[in-house]
Amino acid sequence: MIAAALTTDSFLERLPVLARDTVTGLLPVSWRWLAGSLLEIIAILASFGLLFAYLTLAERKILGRIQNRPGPNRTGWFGLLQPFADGVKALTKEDVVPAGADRVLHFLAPVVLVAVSLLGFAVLPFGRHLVAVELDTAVLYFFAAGTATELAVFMAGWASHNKYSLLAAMRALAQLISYELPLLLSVVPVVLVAGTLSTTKIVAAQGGWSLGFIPHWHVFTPWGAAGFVLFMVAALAESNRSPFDLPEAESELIAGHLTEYSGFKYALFFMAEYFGMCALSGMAVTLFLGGWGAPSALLEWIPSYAWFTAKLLVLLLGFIWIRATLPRLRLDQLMKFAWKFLVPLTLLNLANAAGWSLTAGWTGPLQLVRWAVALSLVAVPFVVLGRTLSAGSAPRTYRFA
Amino acid sequence: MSPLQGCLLLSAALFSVGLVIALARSNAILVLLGIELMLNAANLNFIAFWRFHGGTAPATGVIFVLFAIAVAAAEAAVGLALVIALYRHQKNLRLQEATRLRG
Amino acid sequence: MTFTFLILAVIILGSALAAALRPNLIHCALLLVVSWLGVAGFYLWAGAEFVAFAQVLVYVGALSMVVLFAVLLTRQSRAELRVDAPETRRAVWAVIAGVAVSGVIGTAVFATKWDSAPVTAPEITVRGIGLELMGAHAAALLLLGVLLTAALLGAVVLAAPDRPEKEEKS
Amino acid sequence: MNFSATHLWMIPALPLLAAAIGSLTPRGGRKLAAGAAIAAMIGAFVLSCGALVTALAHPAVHGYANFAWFTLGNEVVRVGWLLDPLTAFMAVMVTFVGALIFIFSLGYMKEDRNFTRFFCFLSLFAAAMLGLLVANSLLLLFVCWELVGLASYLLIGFWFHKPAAAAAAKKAFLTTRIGDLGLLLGLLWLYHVRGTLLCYDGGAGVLEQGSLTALAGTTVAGGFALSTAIGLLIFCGAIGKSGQFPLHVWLPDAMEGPTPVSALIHAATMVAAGVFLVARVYPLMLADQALANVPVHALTVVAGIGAITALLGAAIAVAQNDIKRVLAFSTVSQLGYMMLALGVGSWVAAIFHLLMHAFFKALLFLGAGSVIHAAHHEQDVRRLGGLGRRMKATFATFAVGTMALAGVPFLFSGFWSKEAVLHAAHAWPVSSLPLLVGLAAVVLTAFYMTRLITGIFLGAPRTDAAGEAHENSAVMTGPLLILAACAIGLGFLGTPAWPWLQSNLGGVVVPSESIWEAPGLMLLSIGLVVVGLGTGWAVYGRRRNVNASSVDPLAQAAPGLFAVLAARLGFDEFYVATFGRANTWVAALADGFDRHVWGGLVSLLARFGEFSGLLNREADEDILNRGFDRASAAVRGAGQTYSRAQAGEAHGYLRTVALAFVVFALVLLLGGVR
Repeated sequence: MIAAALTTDSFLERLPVLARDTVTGLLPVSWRWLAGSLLEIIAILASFGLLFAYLTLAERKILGRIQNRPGPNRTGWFGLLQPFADGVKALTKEDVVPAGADRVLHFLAPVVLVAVSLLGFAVLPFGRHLVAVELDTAVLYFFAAGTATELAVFMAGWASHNKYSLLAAMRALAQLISYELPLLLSVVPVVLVAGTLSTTKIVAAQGGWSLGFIPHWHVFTPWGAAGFVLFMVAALAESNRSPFDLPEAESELIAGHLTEYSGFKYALFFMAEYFGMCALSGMAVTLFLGGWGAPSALLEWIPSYAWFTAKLLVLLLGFIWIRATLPRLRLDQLMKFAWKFLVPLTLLNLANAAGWSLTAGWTGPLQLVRWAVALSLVAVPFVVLGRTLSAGSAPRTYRFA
Repeated sequence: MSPLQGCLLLSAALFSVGLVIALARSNAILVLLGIELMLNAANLNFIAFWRFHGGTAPATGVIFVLFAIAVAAAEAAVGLALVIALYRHQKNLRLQEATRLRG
Repeated sequence: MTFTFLILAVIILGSALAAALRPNLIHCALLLVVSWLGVAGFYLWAGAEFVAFAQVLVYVGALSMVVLFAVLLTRQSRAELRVDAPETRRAVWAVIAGVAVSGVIGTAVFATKWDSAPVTAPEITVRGIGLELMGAHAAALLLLGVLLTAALLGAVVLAAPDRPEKEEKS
Repeated sequence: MNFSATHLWMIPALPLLAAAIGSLTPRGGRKLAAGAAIAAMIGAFVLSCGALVTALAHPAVHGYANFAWFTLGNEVVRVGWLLDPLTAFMAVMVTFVGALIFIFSLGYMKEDRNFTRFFCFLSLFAAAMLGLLVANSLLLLFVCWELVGLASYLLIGFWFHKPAAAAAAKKAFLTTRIGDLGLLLGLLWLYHVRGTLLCYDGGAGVLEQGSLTALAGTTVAGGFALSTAIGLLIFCGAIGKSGQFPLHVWLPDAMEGPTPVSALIHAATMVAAGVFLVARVYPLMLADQALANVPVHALTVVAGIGAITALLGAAIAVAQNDIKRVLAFSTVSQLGYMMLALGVGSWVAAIFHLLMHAFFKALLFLGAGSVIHAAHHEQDVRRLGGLGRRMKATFATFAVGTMALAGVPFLFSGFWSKEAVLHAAHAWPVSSLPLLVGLAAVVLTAFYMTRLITGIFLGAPRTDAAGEAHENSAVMTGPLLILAACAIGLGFLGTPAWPWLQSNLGGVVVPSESIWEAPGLMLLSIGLVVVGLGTGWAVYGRRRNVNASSVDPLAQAAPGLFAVLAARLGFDEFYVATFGRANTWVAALADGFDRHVWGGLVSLLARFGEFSGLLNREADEDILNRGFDRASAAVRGAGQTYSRAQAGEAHGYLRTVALAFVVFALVLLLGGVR
């Protein structure tokens, strides 16, 4: 780690750290740790707040483009000021609390949600030197922190005295619990192969290139690719994004657990959703896409956090794209998909990864065998399971388009 | 008062609170939760001894707690299933009314 | 006796006591979740990260969900959630029992002579725990897996309604 | 392929496995069951060929591998495998013919809904038969012997919904049991005398010199040598299994089973087991030859029985109308031939004839089966006819089989083996009767075969069924062709010019059966064959415009004789009238005895019991019971008291537990326990 740092320890690379040290340098030593952590928190809040703001805009723009409409383009150039306008609107709006509502929980829900969804960022290594908390059990921590979101959603749904909200809360619980499983199981192979739970070590394990341009990212192994896809699917569901946005299915239950929320609380929910999305994408980047690692030795002069951001943005774009593309699932389809398709596949993938790490010593022709076996272990169950589950429900064909 | 004693007292208190919940409340779910609390108190003891009372193996207490947590999860799953069954059986959850087995 | 410990103790006991007194079932459940979180905090304070996060995952992540599900599944109307206050006789007995137990344990704690030598925190890593689990406690781990599977199936069977056409909830 | 006796068990193991598979496959799995059976048979055939090659390396030695089966007290029962040319040749024949017949069954049993069960039984039979062949212990041989009987029972009664089939199965089972009883007695006696049933065991085996001399030395009641007695008892088994007079009655009825079964079991393999048995224990049979002052030699009896059977079967066959019955009786008579050969001291000739007969008789039966299948299960010669035009392959192969059976000179295997037998008979010093009987049987054989073949294939079809018959699929004709080729070709393995088979079987170049000693005999037999064929042709060949109901020419000529023959000399009736009657009578007697004598005693005892009970009850009522009542009342009361504690209330229990804990903890604390 240190050696790597020395080789590519450009000024740009160390810029954020330097900035922090200069600021904390002004303070007496006993306070520095506090100031340092505060600074980190502020940095994360600021950057991801901004990212959130423009993500909303980007989403609306991209959706617009995909649906052949301009999207917001009035406030500022290309509507660049739109997010702030929205913020102002949200802040100035009246905060309505239904009569029969459980006031305390109704207020707590969004707060808890945002707070919890922020927790995850603490262990993401944004750059070579940029990780807020170095934990030995970072991955576990990340998911432990994530679980509380479910509680918040439930609180929201139950507190606002409204049947739609409650239904949505139930749905959300069912969905979150069901997809917690594949999410965690799709991470286990990485932990197994990297042999550690710490995010920084996992990133370090993916460092290096073969032939100088093929990075050793997990996504470039059969099990890694499968795990990545599974993880992203489960992440979609965990962050209530379309096509898994049943809890807030407008067509069925007005706005789900958000029905009775308005003004800033609503904005908080919105924010929390995007934070969760970002955090999960960041985790995906860390686990499968080599974290802040550059895709090629030649490109290492670009600072690591830039790479991280780039990968993160690509994934977020994928989120938006999927939302624009796929229709919403039905509840039973949702459950079936989780329990009958994702979970078995993740388990098989775990076995696959175990086999991979066992056969690490194989070389030459054996290498080919190893790849063939791993690939077949990925492909065959996918095809078979898909065929068997989708049997009978053939794609609907319309006589008249 | 050494930290160990503090931890033990805390766990004792937690245990008795759990006991009170389990004894006083009539709702089956709450009784179950009280029992979960008692389990937590026990785990708390394990960690306390592991941390403040030099043991032999470095990780024994931790592993014991991990096992205990897993078992607690299983227990809760079965317990809540029982609760649901009970509810289907008699249209409420008042435990004091579930006395079908009285001698 | 650090400050953190006291705060944690207050959180744990306070939320638990509140849960014991609140009439509203949902509030009780959520308060207990808080108390569990406090316990997790205690583990962190004691330096057992892994256990702490496991506690959060299991209790806050899974158990509370199941509890809330049970609550929502087993209520006819909203009024049902307001659990009738415990009748005094049982409550009194309960308090007596609780106080007696804690008193006994407390006296036991004070009566025992602990070797007052402060011990350093044992060094454990996740790796260490993993090796320990897979090595010395492998059999126990397997048994645990069997137990969990059995519990899962048992829960499904218990909670499944007798009439097959309704779909099971667990 | 080197193949030691230790691995011999694999040969029967394969079909056994197939049987297991077949028994586990549901009705639907026709392909699986049949495939397993056939594959196992072919595998066994390959193994047997390996065994044969190994055995022929040293024909004279008996390779064996013995092992302890189980221990009773201090008696260790040992069994083992035996590998010598006899075993090897038999195994090859069984597996080869078996495989062909299995394949034939594919076509023949196509419509049967118990297809899988059929193949399961067939495999079971094959396993038992092969086990019988490779057994080195007479005990193991007996076990397999009985298993073979069981399989035969199951297969004869395969169409148990037909009463005739069920009856035939029962008849076959019981009749062979009679013989097996003798066999069992013989084995028990042998074990009692020698303490082992291993054939070859490094000098300790029952078929080895030491025991043979001992057996021949001792004499038993009636002046018989012990070996004679035991040999004859064992021969009883052979009589039963090989359908020898007087136990031949079951074999014709066994034709109620499916034709492949008749071909495999009741023509080629199982019925030959008797011959094989005698050949296996031949040293024992031979042991008393040296003795002069014994009333009779075992082999003499064998020869006598063989001669009688040969003539009897041939004669009865003349007057039968059912194809399969004709063939069955011819089987009986051919088996008689083999026994005769054994009896006159040339077991090699017997085995030679056995092998050849297996091929061409299987061929004949399969041909009959093909005819029957084509003619919609019409097996009456009188109602067939004119099939030769429509079923050329079957006709040709059947003709080959016929000529082999009839012993048409030089080209066909039957001729050579028959000649071997006849010459053996000729060379027998004791009596020339067997030779004459054999020659007579030759004529009859040629005659009835001509009758049969003309009846089936020549002339005009006499019923619609015969008219509509058409050739069967290749899966049925294929085995016919192969078997026909064997029926022609295999004979040359045993020509006197080059007696390869004989020399390898015996392990020594056998003299004396060489034809050149008695060329006249050969010419005579050829002449007799010609006579037989000629008369047959004269009587049946040139009949025109006959129909199903027209009377048999023989019947016109000699009605009485023909009727008697057609009634199979009334053996069945005789048995029913004598043994059956006696059996029922004894049964009735025993029944009456049971009912009245024993029954009376028992009821008397019962009466006494009742009486004593009567006395007891009074005592019980007022003395014992009251005490019991009080005790149980007390218990009930206690139970009620305690059951109040079980309020069924969880809280109560939990509270109790907690307070109890408190109490105990206090006790500990105040007690100062650390």
